[in-house]
Amino acid sequence: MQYLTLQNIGFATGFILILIGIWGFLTQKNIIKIIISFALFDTGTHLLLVAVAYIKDRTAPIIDSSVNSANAVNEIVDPVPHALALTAIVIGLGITALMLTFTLKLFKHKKSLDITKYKDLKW
Amino acid sequence: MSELDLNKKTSEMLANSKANVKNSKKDFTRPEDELREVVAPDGSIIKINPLYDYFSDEKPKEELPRGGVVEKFLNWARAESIWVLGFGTGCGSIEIPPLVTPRFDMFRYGVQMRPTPRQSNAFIISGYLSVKTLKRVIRTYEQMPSPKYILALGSCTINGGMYYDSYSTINRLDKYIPVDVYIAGCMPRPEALLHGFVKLKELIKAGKAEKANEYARNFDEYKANQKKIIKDWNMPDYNW
Amino acid sequence: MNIYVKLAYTLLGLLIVINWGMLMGATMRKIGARMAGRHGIPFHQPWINLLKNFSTRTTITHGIMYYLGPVFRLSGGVGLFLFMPMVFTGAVDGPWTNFSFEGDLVLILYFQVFGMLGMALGAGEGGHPYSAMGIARGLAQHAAVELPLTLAIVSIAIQYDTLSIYKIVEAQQGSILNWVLFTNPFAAAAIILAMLGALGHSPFNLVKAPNEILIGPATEYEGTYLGFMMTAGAVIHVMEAVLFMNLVFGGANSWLELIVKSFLIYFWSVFVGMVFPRFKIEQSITWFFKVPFVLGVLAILMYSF
Amino acid sequence: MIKKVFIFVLLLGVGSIFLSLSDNFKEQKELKGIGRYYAENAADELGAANLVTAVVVTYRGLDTLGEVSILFLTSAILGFILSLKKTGSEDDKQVFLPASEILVTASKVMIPIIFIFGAYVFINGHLTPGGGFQGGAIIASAIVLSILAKPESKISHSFISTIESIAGIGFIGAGILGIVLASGFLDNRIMELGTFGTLISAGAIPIIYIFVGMKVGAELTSILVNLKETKNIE
Amino acid sequence: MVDPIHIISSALGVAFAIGIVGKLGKNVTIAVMLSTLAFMAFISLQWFMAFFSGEQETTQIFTAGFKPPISINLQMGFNEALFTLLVNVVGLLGGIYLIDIFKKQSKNVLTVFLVLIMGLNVIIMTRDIFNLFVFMEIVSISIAGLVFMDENLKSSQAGLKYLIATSVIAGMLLIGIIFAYYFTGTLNIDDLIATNLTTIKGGGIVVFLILISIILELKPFPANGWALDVYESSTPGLGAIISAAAATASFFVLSKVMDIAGQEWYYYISLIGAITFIGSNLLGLKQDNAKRLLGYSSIGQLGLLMIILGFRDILGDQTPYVIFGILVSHYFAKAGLFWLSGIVKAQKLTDWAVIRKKPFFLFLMGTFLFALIGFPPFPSFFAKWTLVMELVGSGNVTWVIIVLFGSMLEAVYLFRWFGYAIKGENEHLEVFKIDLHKMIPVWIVALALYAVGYFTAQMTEVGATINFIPLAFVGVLLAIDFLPVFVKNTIAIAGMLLHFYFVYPDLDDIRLLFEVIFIIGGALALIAGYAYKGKRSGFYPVAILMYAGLTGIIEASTTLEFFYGWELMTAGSYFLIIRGKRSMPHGLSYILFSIGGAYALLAGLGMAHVGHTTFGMDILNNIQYLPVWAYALIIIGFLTKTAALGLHIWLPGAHGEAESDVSPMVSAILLKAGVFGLVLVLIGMGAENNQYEMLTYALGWLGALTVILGSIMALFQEDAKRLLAYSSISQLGYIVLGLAVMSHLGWLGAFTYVINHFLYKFILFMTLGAVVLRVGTHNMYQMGGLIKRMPIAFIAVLISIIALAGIPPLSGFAGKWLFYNALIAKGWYFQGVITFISSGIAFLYLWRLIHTVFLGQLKDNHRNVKDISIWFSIPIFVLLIGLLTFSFKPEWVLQPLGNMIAEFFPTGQLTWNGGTAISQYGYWSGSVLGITIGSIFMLILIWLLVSTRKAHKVKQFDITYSGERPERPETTHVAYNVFEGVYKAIWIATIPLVETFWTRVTNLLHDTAGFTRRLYSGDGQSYMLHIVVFIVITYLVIIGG
Repeated sequence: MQYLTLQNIGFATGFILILIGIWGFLTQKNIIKIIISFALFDTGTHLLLVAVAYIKDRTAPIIDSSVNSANAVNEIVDPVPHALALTAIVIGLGITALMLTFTLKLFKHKKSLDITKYKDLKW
Repeated sequence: MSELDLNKKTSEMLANSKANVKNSKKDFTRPEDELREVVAPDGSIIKINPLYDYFSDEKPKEELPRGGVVEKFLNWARAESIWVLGFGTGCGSIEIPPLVTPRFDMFRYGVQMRPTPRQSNAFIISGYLSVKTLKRVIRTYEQMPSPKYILALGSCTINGGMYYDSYSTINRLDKYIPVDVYIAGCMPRPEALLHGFVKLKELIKAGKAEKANEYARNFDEYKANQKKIIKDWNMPDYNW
Repeated sequence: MNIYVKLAYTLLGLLIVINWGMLMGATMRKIGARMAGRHGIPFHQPWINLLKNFSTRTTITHGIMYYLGPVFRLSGGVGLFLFMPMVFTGAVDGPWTNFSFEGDLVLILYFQVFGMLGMALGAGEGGHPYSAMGIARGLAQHAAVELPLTLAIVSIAIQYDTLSIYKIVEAQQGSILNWVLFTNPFAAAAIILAMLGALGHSPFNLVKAPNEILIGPATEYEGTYLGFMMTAGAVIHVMEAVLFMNLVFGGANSWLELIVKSFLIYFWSVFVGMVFPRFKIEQSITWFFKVPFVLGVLAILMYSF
Repeated sequence: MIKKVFIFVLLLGVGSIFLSLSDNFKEQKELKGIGRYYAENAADELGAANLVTAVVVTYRGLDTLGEVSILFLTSAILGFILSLKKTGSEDDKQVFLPASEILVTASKVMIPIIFIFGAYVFINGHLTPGGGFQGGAIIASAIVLSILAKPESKISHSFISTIESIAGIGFIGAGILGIVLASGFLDNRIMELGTFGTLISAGAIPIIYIFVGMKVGAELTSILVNLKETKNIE
Repeated sequence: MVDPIHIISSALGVAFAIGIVGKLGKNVTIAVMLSTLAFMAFISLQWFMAFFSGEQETTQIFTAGFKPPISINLQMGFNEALFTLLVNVVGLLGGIYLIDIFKKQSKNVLTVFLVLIMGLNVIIMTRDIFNLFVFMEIVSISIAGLVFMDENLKSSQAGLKYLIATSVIAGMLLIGIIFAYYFTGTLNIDDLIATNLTTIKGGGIVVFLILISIILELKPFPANGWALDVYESSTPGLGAIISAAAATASFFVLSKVMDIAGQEWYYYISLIGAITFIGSNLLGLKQDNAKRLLGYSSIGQLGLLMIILGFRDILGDQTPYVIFGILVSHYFAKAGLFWLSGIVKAQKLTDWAVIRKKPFFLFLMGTFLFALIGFPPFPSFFAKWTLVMELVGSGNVTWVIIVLFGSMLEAVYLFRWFGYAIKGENEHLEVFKIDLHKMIPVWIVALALYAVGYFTAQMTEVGATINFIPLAFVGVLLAIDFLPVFVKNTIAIAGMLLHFYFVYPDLDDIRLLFEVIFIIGGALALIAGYAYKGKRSGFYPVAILMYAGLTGIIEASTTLEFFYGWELMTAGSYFLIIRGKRSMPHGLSYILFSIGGAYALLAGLGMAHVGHTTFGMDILNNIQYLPVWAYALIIIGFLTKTAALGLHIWLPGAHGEAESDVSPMVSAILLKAGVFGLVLVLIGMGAENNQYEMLTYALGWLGALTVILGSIMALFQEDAKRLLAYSSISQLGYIVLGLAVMSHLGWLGAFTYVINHFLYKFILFMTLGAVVLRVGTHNMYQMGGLIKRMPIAFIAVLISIIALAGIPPLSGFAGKWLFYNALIAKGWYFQGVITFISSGIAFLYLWRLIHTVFLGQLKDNHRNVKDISIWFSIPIFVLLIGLLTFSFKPEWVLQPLGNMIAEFFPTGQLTWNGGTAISQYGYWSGSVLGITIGSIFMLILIWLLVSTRKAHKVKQFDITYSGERPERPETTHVAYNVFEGVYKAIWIATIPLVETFWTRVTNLLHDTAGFTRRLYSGDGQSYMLHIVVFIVITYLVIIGG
């Protein structure tokens, strides 16, 4: 049972999400589904970040009334992964938006969302 | 001019010349005797006259014997070394091969066969001579180096023999080329031919076998006769 | 030896060789005729023929190279004579060694080609197709003959550690058993077979191939040119025979010995020719690639270890 | 089928990579590395109560700049991709279903409130959870609402891009001021740190967050507007 | 100096401001953007100059005023300065190039472009790994966006695939970063290096994830389909940026992050690099799309760089130099080629023939391709040299083979492409139009390549000695290419003679001999150039380039100089050869064999260098590391030039199809370069070294077989020049055999052959070339009877074939005589017999040559041809006089040569007694032979002329023809398939085994490429699969294994 900590659950969920994402974009033919898989993948990494930051029984890294500012070190979780997660989320947003736009463009050309139809470039 | 252009031009001209051949209503001439044009590598056009361009355009000259002892000696040598052109012109050529057999053996008289007129000094006109063959005989005879001798074998060469009224054979050989020795008969036996050789040797040794010079001297006359009998004269006038 | 004396000897030797060549030719024809039961030509026929050819009154020329053909041919023959030690007298600078550099083998083998080249070119300018065919055949056969011949010659060169004919002949002096024929039988056998091709009699007479391609290279030649070529032919035939004699049969100590040996060598090829019909070119070439080639290889193997 | 099995095996491989990572997990008890440093010193050094904000805006300010750039890039790319070949087909106007009464009415009330809330979130980014990105996103949601309520209304691209530009230049300018006035690019100590935990504190962080908030809001808006203006397929 | 942070601040500031500035109009916006790029480039340049002068030390730039790892820091050192400079320069030039697209497109494109360049700068400079991740995402996004600059179905697909792939890769990187932080508590790269992650449990996998993602960014084979699609479909201006700037930056990232991993990773990076290098170059073979081809090449080059990176411990101090050389060449060349492809607008490789309509573009393209392949004077040449030297020096011969094999593959497709450009059919193609703003960047990178090449050479001790004056002369000739032939020819000849005048006093006898052949012979060959009219555009620079190379190898005092000259000569001769009408495939096989040979040579020289500190030519005398193999490799290198059997298939076509006056250059002169090399290396091996007996024995047999098979092949040629070409193969075989004998006589024979072959093959090729110019065909059966029209040509050919056949008294015999003496002394009897037979066969084909061309029947269309041009006759007759002199007075040349050879082979000398040469087997005298044969000949000739003085001159059809007349000259001339009978007998020797072998090899390669590239099915999903498979397999190999 020693492995069944909240942190490890976070890790496991993150990894599983990532694996589901990979499974998705390796098997799904629909481009939208691939993008969703990517979003899953991305979310998995965010979850990992949060899990990395987690320390049992601590609070968010904001020094307000609930945190003793002198003893903050022992009361808050790691702020760095949170910052990274923020950045990663924004990046993921940008990429997802772009992917959708590209899909839109592709759909205009062939009226299909099947990725296997777009094989004009090869070899 | 590039190679491509050249090829194109040549093929065009070929097509034209074929068209010309079809259109012309001339008598039959061999295609290779037609006037034709070729394209030179620099693109200029060369006109070819096949009956004229390829052949030396000069009459044979008279080469008179010098006389004296030297000439006699040389005549002896010529007489003892008669090289006969291996060219069977008619039916009598069947009588020539036995001469090399042990029974007749012409070698002992210094007579032997040569395959090329350049190296021969005797020519056996064997039997009837068709007009068609006459062309070849004339060319061959003119190509032989002087002094050269003609042996006419069989009656047909004398007066046409049994073909005296044939449309395609000649009646008198010596209207067309000078003859040194006539061997009469139809056909004469090989022994007669051998006798002809002996006679020829005598003539040569006596310095009387100068028919080559006679031919050169009366060349125009001979040529006129030849052209009269050969209707389709499609050969150069002078053969070398 | 004084150069003028040497020149005199050489000229005399040349005279002998030319005449012997013609006589040898006549003799061979005589032998052939007798075998066929004929009387045959008189012995003096070649000289008469030569005389007649020199005495033609008209002659033609196809151009400059046409002239040069017989010239090359005759100089090739005479040169071959000059570079060949004829009679072994025990001295390097002896009377009958000509201008031979002790008979350098490489020189002789390459100089053989000189005459052929001239002939080939002269005939070529004649423009007669049969000439060209004859030459093509002749050169091809020459190259094929050289295979066993070179193998054997190299073997002899190894055997005596020299490329000088003079030294090879010197080494064969003494007893008949010193001849290469006995000391190096494979090489001798290869050469004896190669000789057939080199001397150009039936079955290897496809160069001239009478009645097939007229007379081959000489088709367009007449009169004086032909005379030159006949002379050259006589010299070359003797010189080929002398080469083989020097290489295999112990050379000659006197002109008589030379005449006898060269006659026998020449007769060997005529003798074979009497029996066999003409080869086609590819048959001729492949023939040299078979037995003579194997013999030549054996000859080298025998002396290279 | 074979392909799926193959991919499954492949996933097992990837999983094994992850497994060997997690095999080493021990439960974390203490902060370590820079996280510990920030927990100990950030409040003093930067005066920001929200440590994440301190990290995001100052310590890792360059990342944030990059982040903003990514959004900016996305909006720019969307802008030009979606505007491609738009010209020349003005006649086929977009047709929208009219918005419902409730939506229209509610939006009139809600939009100002959402705007104010967004502004609040990014202005208080150094004190409470939130910040420029979050605030910007909230502002953008107000725009979504307005678009939903009035689909046929046009929002001026030029206006959005002007705001975007001004905010961006402001951000960069604040960064450069950091070099001039303080000790490095994006240093927030160009102004007094102020009293810890009050609104006017943490140096330039609120200023920067205002720019970020405006910028993010404008960028998201421009993305949305661009997507909205895309003509129907077919 | 301007703080590097302003690269970011200015770029981003302007990018953000474009929203406002854009209102001022397109032109202003573009100007602002370009000036920003210029400013960024200026900052990098400023720093680069400071670092270059050595005064500046590496600087850290701290953001937010805190030291790392607290905050993100950037680093500006020499490497960063260099790489940012490269990125910014190509950004600026690319921006200029793209002006027309910028004008058409929305202003947002400008923003994206600027942000892309900024992002590249940051990923180079940053020392924070998460920051790296962010800016790598910026780069990916902006590239994916810019793909849409040229929007169509293909680019949309490529953009999507690219985006999906890079985001998955980035995801992997992010996971790695997360756990790196988790294990170490820091994000700073320097800290990560210091913590030595691999020692931590689980750290290995973190390192794996980080590195594999960055490697995947470098597009390793085969997980790179997405990148190729982008290369193919994007607008060329973007391709240039991706290939030159983005790849450069990504490479720098790898080199920076690699330190986290530690040394055990180096090997794997090299391995992945090797697979990528070989794999993508292999697939390049099947490409017919120019941009995709460039993509393959770019990826291949990155693979090469990865190999080098993996060897940085072994390369040590030389690493930056090697990387710089290869990277910079790739960078300039690839940018230039992509831009060029945008100007030329030809998709298919074959359509690039259109470039020929603007010859100067051909020059640019050639510059780029040669730089890519690593020809001098470009930086990649020096880099490759150093790389091979160091790799061999450390015993990594396998890697040398990999590097050289991959380069070889690359050369194949690049030169095939170049071949299409030079020789392809272009009449149906429309001329492309040129915009000034597109021209300028191409020009700048081309010139920069030369300049950087010069500086690269100066940078090292070895390179600094190289003489660039001949190259400058080439440049001058290139500059005056618009002048008429007469002027250029005079200048070229004068230049060569002047060079000879300055050089010859310093040369020893062997070198002098070859220098005379190369330079004096070359000048003579150039005389024939006066016969050409017009400009003869492009001929003189390349001819002089070849001669520059030739004289370079003679004057070389170091192996580098030698190799430098060798490559110049190869390049020049390639251009010369490919000038011929139908010479495209032959030019290709020539250059490929040459490059193959050059690589063998390079490897050999590398092995020779082991254990020596200098690069002097004397290291060849004492090879310590695997000497037999080293000598064998060097010899193989030279044998490709002498066209030894097995390596000869390029020669017949190359020499046969070359221009009339080029054939003598490439045959009589160029082939001697290989001989010169062989002489040098065999001298080095030493006369009495039993160690190499097998080598020389094999060489001897190779020579002998070359002799015989060359002759046999020559026998059955219908093309006059091909016949001569095969004859050259055979003759070179003699030389190789003679040298392999390794005795005094053998070498003397070989040198005699060198001189002879120069003389007669020069005359033959020159004459036949002149004849071909007149009659317009190469086929012998289409000629005939030309003696009537071209007596001068006939005499020249007659004399030289007598010499060539080795018939006494001309000089060919001297060679043969020495040769057989040497062979018998050595005991190589069978070789001797083979060569003897071959000279019989030589006689056959020579007869055929002279007969079918000059004798026999004159063809109708040649009735009016003139004799060969006077300008061709001059060199021919000069050399004829030389040939006759050498024939009759061989001692004038052979005696000094013998003395010289006696240095190396003191025993078994040829002794001279006056004009008589005496060996142990016999003696012989050239002059006596000449006098004897000459006098007999003249005597007989005079007699004949007198006796036939009245001969009647007849014409061509006056032949005995069985009483008939020939019909046409064509049917009377015995010329076609003359040796049919011989063929029936020896057809077995004419089976083109070698050609079949090489064809099979190439087919195998192409089939493999054709099969392998099906991997790139075009399905974006499968590309993803490749990435995942790549990750898993690499994981299994590196960690799991």
